[in-house]
Amino acid sequence: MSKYAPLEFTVPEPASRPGDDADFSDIDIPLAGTVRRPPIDVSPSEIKDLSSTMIRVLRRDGAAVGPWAQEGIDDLLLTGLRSMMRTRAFDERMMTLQRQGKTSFYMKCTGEEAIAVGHQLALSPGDMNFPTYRQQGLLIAQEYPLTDMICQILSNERDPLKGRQLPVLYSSKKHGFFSISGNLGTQFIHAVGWAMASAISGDTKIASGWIGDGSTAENDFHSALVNASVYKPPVVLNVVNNQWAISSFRGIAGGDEATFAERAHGYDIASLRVDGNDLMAVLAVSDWAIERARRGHGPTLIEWVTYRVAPHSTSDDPSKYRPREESDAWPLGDPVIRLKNHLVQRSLWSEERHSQAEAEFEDEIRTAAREAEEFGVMGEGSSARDLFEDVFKEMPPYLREQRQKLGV
Amino acid sequence: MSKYAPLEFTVPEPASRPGDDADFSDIDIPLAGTVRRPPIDVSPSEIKDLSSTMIRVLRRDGAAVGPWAQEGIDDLLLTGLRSMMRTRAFDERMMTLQRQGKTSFYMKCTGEEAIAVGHQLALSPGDMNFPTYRQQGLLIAQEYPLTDMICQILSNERDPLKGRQLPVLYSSKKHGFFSISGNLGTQFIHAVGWAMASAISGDTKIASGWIGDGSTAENDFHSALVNASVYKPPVVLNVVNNQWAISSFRGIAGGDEATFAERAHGYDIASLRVDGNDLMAVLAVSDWAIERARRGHGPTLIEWVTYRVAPHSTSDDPSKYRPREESDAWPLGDPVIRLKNHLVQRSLWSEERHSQAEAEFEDEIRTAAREAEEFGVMGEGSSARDLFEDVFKEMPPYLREQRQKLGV
Amino acid sequence: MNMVEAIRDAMDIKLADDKNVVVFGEDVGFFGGVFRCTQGLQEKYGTSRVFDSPINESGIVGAGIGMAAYGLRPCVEIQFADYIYPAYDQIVSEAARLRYRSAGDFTAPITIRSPVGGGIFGGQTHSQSPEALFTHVSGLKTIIPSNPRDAKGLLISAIEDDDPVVFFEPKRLYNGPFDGHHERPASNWTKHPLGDVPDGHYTVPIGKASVFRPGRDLTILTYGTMVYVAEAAVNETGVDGEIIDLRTLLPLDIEAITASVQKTGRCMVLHEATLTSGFGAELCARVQETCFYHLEVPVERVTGWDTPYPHAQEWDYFPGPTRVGNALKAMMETV
Amino acid sequence: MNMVEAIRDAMDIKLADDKNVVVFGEDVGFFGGVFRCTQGLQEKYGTSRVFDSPINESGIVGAGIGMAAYGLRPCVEIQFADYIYPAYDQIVSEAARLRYRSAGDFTAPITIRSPVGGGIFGGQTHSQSPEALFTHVSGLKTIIPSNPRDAKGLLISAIEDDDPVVFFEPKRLYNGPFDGHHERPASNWTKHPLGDVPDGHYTVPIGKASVFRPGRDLTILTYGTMVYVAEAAVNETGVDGEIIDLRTLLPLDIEAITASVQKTGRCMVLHEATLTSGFGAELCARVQETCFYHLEVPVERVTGWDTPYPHAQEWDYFPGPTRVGNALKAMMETV
Ligand SMILES: Cc1ncc(C[n+]2csc(CCOP(=O)(O)OP(=O)(O)O)c2C)c(N)n1
Ligand SMILES: Cc1ncc(C[n+]2csc(CCOP(=O)(O)OP(=O)(O)O)c2C)c(N)n1
Ligand SMILES: [Mg+2]
Ligand SMILES: [Mg+2]
Repeated sequence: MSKYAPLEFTVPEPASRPGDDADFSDIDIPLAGTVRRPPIDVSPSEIKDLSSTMIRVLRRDGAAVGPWAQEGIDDLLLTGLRSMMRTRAFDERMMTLQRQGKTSFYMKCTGEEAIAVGHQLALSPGDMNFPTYRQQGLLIAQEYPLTDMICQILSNERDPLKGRQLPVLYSSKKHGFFSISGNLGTQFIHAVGWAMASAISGDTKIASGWIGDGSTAENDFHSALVNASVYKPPVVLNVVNNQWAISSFRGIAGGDEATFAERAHGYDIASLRVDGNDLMAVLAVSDWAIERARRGHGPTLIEWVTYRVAPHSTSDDPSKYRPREESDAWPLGDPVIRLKNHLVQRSLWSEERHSQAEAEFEDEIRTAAREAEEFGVMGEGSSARDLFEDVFKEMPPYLREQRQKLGV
Repeated sequence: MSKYAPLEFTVPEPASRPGDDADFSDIDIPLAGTVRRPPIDVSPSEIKDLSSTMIRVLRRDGAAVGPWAQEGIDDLLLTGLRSMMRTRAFDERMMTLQRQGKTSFYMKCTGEEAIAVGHQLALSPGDMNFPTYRQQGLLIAQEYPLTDMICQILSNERDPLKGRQLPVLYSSKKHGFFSISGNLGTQFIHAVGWAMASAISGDTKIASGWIGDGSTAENDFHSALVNASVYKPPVVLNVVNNQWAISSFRGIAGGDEATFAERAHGYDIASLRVDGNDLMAVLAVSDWAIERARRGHGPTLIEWVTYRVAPHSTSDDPSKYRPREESDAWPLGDPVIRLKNHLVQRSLWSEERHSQAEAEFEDEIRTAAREAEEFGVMGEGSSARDLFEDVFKEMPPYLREQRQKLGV
Repeated sequence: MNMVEAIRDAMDIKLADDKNVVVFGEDVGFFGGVFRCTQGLQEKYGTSRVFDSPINESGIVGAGIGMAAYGLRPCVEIQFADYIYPAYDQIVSEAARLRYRSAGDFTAPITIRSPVGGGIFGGQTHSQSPEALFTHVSGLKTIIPSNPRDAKGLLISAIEDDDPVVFFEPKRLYNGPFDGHHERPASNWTKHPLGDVPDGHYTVPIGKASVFRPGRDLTILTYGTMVYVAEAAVNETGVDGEIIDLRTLLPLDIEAITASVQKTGRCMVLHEATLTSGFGAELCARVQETCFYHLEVPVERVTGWDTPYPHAQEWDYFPGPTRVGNALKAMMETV
Repeated sequence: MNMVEAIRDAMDIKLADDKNVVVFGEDVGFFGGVFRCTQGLQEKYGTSRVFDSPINESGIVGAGIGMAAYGLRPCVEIQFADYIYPAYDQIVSEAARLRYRSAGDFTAPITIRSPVGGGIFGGQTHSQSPEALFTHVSGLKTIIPSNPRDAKGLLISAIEDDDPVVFFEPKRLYNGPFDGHHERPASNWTKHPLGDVPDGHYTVPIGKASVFRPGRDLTILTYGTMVYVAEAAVNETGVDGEIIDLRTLLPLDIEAITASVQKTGRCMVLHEATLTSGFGAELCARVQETCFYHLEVPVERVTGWDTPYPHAQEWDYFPGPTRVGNALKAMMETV
C-alpha cells in the first residue's frame, strides 16, 4: 500500500550478555602518549577532537609517556597509590561488615579508584566536590577520618549525619565534599551554582561536579550544562563512564555512538575524554581543568572512561545481566596495578612494599572499623530525638509537639 | 595573597540594546547554494559541519541555487507563498481583534512564517506536529478552518476547546497538530514518544517536534534528545531560533558561541542549520529530514534561523529591551518578500497578483472573523457546564456534585 | 502469589491481550526491574514491548504521554516513588491536563507504577509516600493496593483506564503482609487469603474501597501497608475497629467512608506519609463534612512525622502498631 | 505603594545591606521581570547581583541551591507558579532536605518567589495556586502575603531566613486589592491602608497570622486574594465574620486559628486552589482537632473546583463573593 516499509523499533543492546564472551572490541583505545595537550585557555571549539579520543599517560609497560606525563610528582604518585589501595581495602572491609549484618547497604568503587583519588589530589583546600555515591576516594585521599566514615555506614551513635542518611551518602563541608543526594544527577547543577557563587564573590575557589554515565540522562545534566555554558563559571564537570548503570549499559544513556564528552560540544564547553584507570592521566587532566577554571577560562567536562568492576551495590547481582568475567576483559586494566608497575619500574616502589602496604591498610581499616563498631552497628545508638532536629534551623512548635507525642 | 586573580562573573549581553544601532555582525551567513546536500541515510557524525553553517537556497537576487534547490515544485511554492501571506494577514487581523478587546491575548509569528508553512507542506497526512504557540502556519498551510481558529481565540460558543485554553493554544488531531501546552518544552519529548510509538506499531508516520531557542534550555529538550539518541525514532526536532525569548537573547540559552544545531552532536543525532526565512530551504530540508525519518534512518534536529519581528505577545513591549529598528536590520530578510521575488523573477507571480492576493486574504480573514464573532467574543457563550467535562473520560460523582453546587 | 508476581501477572495479561500495551522504565527490560516486577516479560514480548529506558523519569513519563497520544497504553515504572519528582511536571501539566485542554481531542491513558513507603531501611530516598501530591491534581487517578489480589485487579483496571493513573505499590508488602512489628519474623503471602490470586483477566474497580475488617467501635481509614498495622493494633488493643482499605484515593469512595463512620461515630485516619497536607487531611475534611453530627470525638490522624524519612530512626518515624494502638485506646476513652 | 513596588523594595533593601543576596530568574535582569518586580535592580546592583537566567526552572532552583551552599542568599523568581513543577524535584529532594540529610553541615537559604492565582484571564497555565504541594514537604516554609505591607516585611524575613522559603505572590493583588467583583472597576493600593508601606528595613514574622477583620459570628481562614473576597462577602451578607489572613501556611499559626474558632464556633476555609487535598483540607483537619468541641457546624471549604483552571469559565471557577456569601449564610442558618 505505502511506498514505505513499516518502521522498526530498536533498543540498543550491549555487546555481550551472561553466557556470552565479554566483548570490548567497540572501545577504541589510542596508544598512551599520543593525544596532544592544549594550553589551558584554549577555546572549546579548538579541542573537539579531544572528546572522541582518550588521553592516556601510562603505557602497558609502565612507562609514562607523551605531553600529559608530568615529572617531579613522585610523592604525589606514591600518595595516589596509597590512597587507591586504602580505598580498595576500605571497600573490601565494608563489604565484610555488610555480610556480617552490621550495615544494611554498601557501594564499592573497585576499579574506579584512580578517578576520585587523582582528582582530589589536584584540588586545593576550599574547593568543593559535588559527588555521587562512588567517589569515596575523594574523602580517603584527603585523610578524612575512616572511623567517621564507618560510623556513618553503621548509622551509629557517632554517625556525623545522625542516622539520617543511607550508608555511604557522606557529607563533609570541611573536606570539600557536598552532601550526597540519593537522587541521581541533582548535584551537577549545584556544582555549577556553587561555582557561579564563587565567581560572583570574586573568590578563587572552584567546584567539581560528579555524575555517572547512566545519570547523564537525567535532566539536571542539561540544566548544569546550560548554566555552565551561559555563565562560564569555574567548574569541572566529571562524567564517570563505568559502562554500566545498574543493569543498563552505556548505550541506554545514548553513550554508544557519541561519547559522553561530546555532549559538551553543543554547549561550547571544553571537554576531554580520559583513561580513568590511569592515575597519571587523571592527575594531569584534573590539573589542567582545575587550572583552567581557576584562571577564569571557564568550565571543562571530563569523561573518565572506566569499568564498574563491583556490583552496583550490595543489593545487586551483576551476573544476571553481564558476563561474569567481563571485568577481567576490561581493556584499560586495573588502576592500582598500572600505577604500581610504573612506580616499581622507576624503583620508587616494590612488590614487597606493596604487600606491606596492603597489610598495613587492612590493619588500619580493621582498627578503624573496630573503633567505629563500639558506637553501634545497624542504626544502634541513633537517637529518636535527632529525628526532629535539622528539619529547620529552629524547631517550630508543631515539630516540638510531634516530638513530645513520640515521647522523646 | 593568592597567586590567582579573583574570579569574575559574566553574563552574556546581546550586541545591542535600546538606543544602540542594531548589530547582527556576529551572525555568519554563507552564500546561498554553497552548502552540500548529503544522502538521507548519512551518519550524524559525517555531517557535523552542517550544524555550524546555514543551508540557503534563495539568493538575494531571487534565484534558487545549489544542491538544495528543488525543481518542479512551482505549485508548492505558490501554495507556500499564499499560506505565508494568509498567516501574516491572519496575525494582523487578530492583533486588531485584541486591540478591540475581543480577545485578551494574541501571539504573532511575523517574519517566521516560512518555517511552519514550509514544514507543513513537506509532511504527509497522519504525521503529527507537537507545536509551540508560534506555529499557526502549520494549521493555516493545510486549510484548517480559520473560523474555528478565531473561535478558539475568542473563546466563544464555538471554540473547539470549549473555552478551556488561552487563545492561540490550538489543538487538532485531525490536522496533525498536538494540543499546545502553556508550559514550554514539554511537547518535545512527546514528539519523541509519539515517534517511538509509530515505530513500535510498525507504522510509517513521523512526528515533528517544535521548540523555541529560549526553550531549548528547558530540561525536556534533553529528555527528548536522550530518548531520540537511544531509540532513533522517526522524529524531526525543530528548533526555531528567532534570536529572542521574551526579553532575553539567544545567549541566555547558551546559543551564542555554539549553535543550537550543534546540541545534537553529543547525542549522535543528525542536525542541520537552515535559513528559516527562505521557504525553499525550509521545504528542501524538511523533505530531507522527513524522508530520513520515514525511511527508518532516525531523528534529525533542525535549527531554523530566523528573527522574531513581532513582540513576544500582546502583553510585551520589545522596545524596552532591544533596538526598535532591529528587525529591519535582520540580515535574512523577509520570507514573504524573498519568495515573492523568486516567483516574480520566474514569472510565476507578479506584483499585481501579490496585491490582489493580499486583498483577497484580508477579506477572507475579515469574513471569517465576522463569522466567528457572531458566536461571541472574550469568553462569551462559553458554558460553565463545560468546566467539569473532560477532566476524566467519565465524570466521577464528586465532580458531578461540584457541578450541582455551582448550579449548572 | 506474592505482590510482585501479581503485578507482573497483570502486565503479562495486558501485554498478551492488547498489542498497544508497552512496558518500560529503568532496568525493567533485560533485568526485569530492581524489584523484579517485569521479570521475564521482555523475553516473552520482545524489546519493542518491554524495554529499558534512560535514567530520566521526566522522559519516561513524557515519552509515555507521546505514545499514549499516538494510541498506545504505556505502563511505565518509576524505580522508587522518591524519584517521581523529576517527572512531576510531565504528570501534572501534561498527562493530567491533556484531555481537558484539548477538549477530549488528545488523551493520555498512561499508567505510572512506582513502589512507595518505608520499612526497608532505605533512608529518605527509598521510603517516601508522596500520594497526596497527586490527589491534589485534577485529572489524575491515584491507586494504592494493599494485597496481591487487589494489586492485580487494580493494575489491569489502571491499564485499561482511559485516563492517567498513578499506581503506587507499597514495597514493604511485595513479599508479605507487614504489620509493623519489624522485630518479628516476616510473614509471606502464601499463607494469606489475599495472596490467593485468581488466574487470568479480572478487574477490581477503581474508586471502590473495601471493608478489610468489619467492626463496631471505630472506623480506621487507611491504605497500603498501614492496613496490616491497623489490623495488628485492633487485635492487640481489642478495640473493635472497622478497617476500610481505601485502595483508590482519587476518586475517593466517600460512600463507603460515610457509611462506616456514621455507624461507628469515631474515625482514625492512618498513613505513613508525613502529617501536614497528607492525604489524611483530605480524609479528615471529608469525614467532618459528611459525618459531623455523628462524630463523638475528633477525627484522629496517625501518620509519619513532619520530617524527612530518616534512616536509622525508621521505626521511630513509622506509625507502628503501638502508636496506632495507643491512639485507638485514647479515642475510645474520650467521651 | 503597590505590591510590585513593595516586593521590589524588599529585594532592593536586601541587595543593599547584604552582599550575599543575589536575584535572578527568567527576564528579571535587563528587563526587570514580566511583572516588573525587579525593574531597575540590575542597573543599580550590576549583572553579578541581578541577572537573567536560562528558561530552566529546575536550573534556577538548582543553581540557587549551589549558591546557597556556597554562602549566598539567592532570591529567585519563577515566572508563574504554574511553571514551578519542573523545579519540584530540586525544591523537594534538595532544598528542603539538605540541612536534614547533612545534619546541618550544608544549608539552602534560598527564597523562591512566584506569582500565583487567577483572575487575570490567564488560562490553566497562568492561574494555578499550588501551595498545598509545598506545605506537604517537610523542610520548606510557605508564605502567601495579601498586601504590600506584609509582602515587603515577609519577603525580607524570607530572604533573611536560614531555610528555604517558597514565597507566593497573588498576582491579582499586584496592583490593588481585589474582591472578586471582576465586573466592577479595579481599585488600587494607593487608597488602601495596607498600601501604606513603611520605608526601609522591617520584617513581618514568618509563622504569624493576622486578624484581617475581627468578627463574632464565624471564622474565615484564608490567605492571598481570597482575603478581599471574604471581606466583600462579609460586608454583603452582614455575617460578622472574623477574617484570619494566614500569611504563612507553614509553619501555621495554629494558636491564632484556634483562638478565633473557639470564640466563634464556626469556621469557613477559603482558597482559590482546587478542593481535594488543597491546603484547606489541612486547615479543616487542624480545626476539628483543636476546636472539635467548640464547633457548631462542620468546617466548610469554599474553594476552586476540582478541575484545571479554565480560561473562559474563569469566574465560574473562582470562588467569588457570591459563592462565599451563600456559604456564609448557609453556615449561619444551620443549627
Ligand atoms: C532520580 C533517580 N532515579 C533513579 C535512581 C535509582 N538508581 C540508583 S543508582 C542508578 C544507576 C546509576 O548509574 P550511573 O549513573 O552510571 O552510576 P554508577 O552506579 O555506574 O556509578 C539508578 C538507576 C536514583 N537513585 N535516583
Ligand atoms: C515552563 C515555562 N517557563 C516559562 C514560561 C514563560 N514563557 C512563555 S514564552 C517564554 C519565552 C520563550 O522563548 P522561545 O522559546 O525562544 O520562543 P519564542 O517566544 O521566541 O517563539 C517564556 C519564558 C512558560 N510558558 N513555561
Ligand atoms: Mg555507571
Ligand atoms: Mg525565541
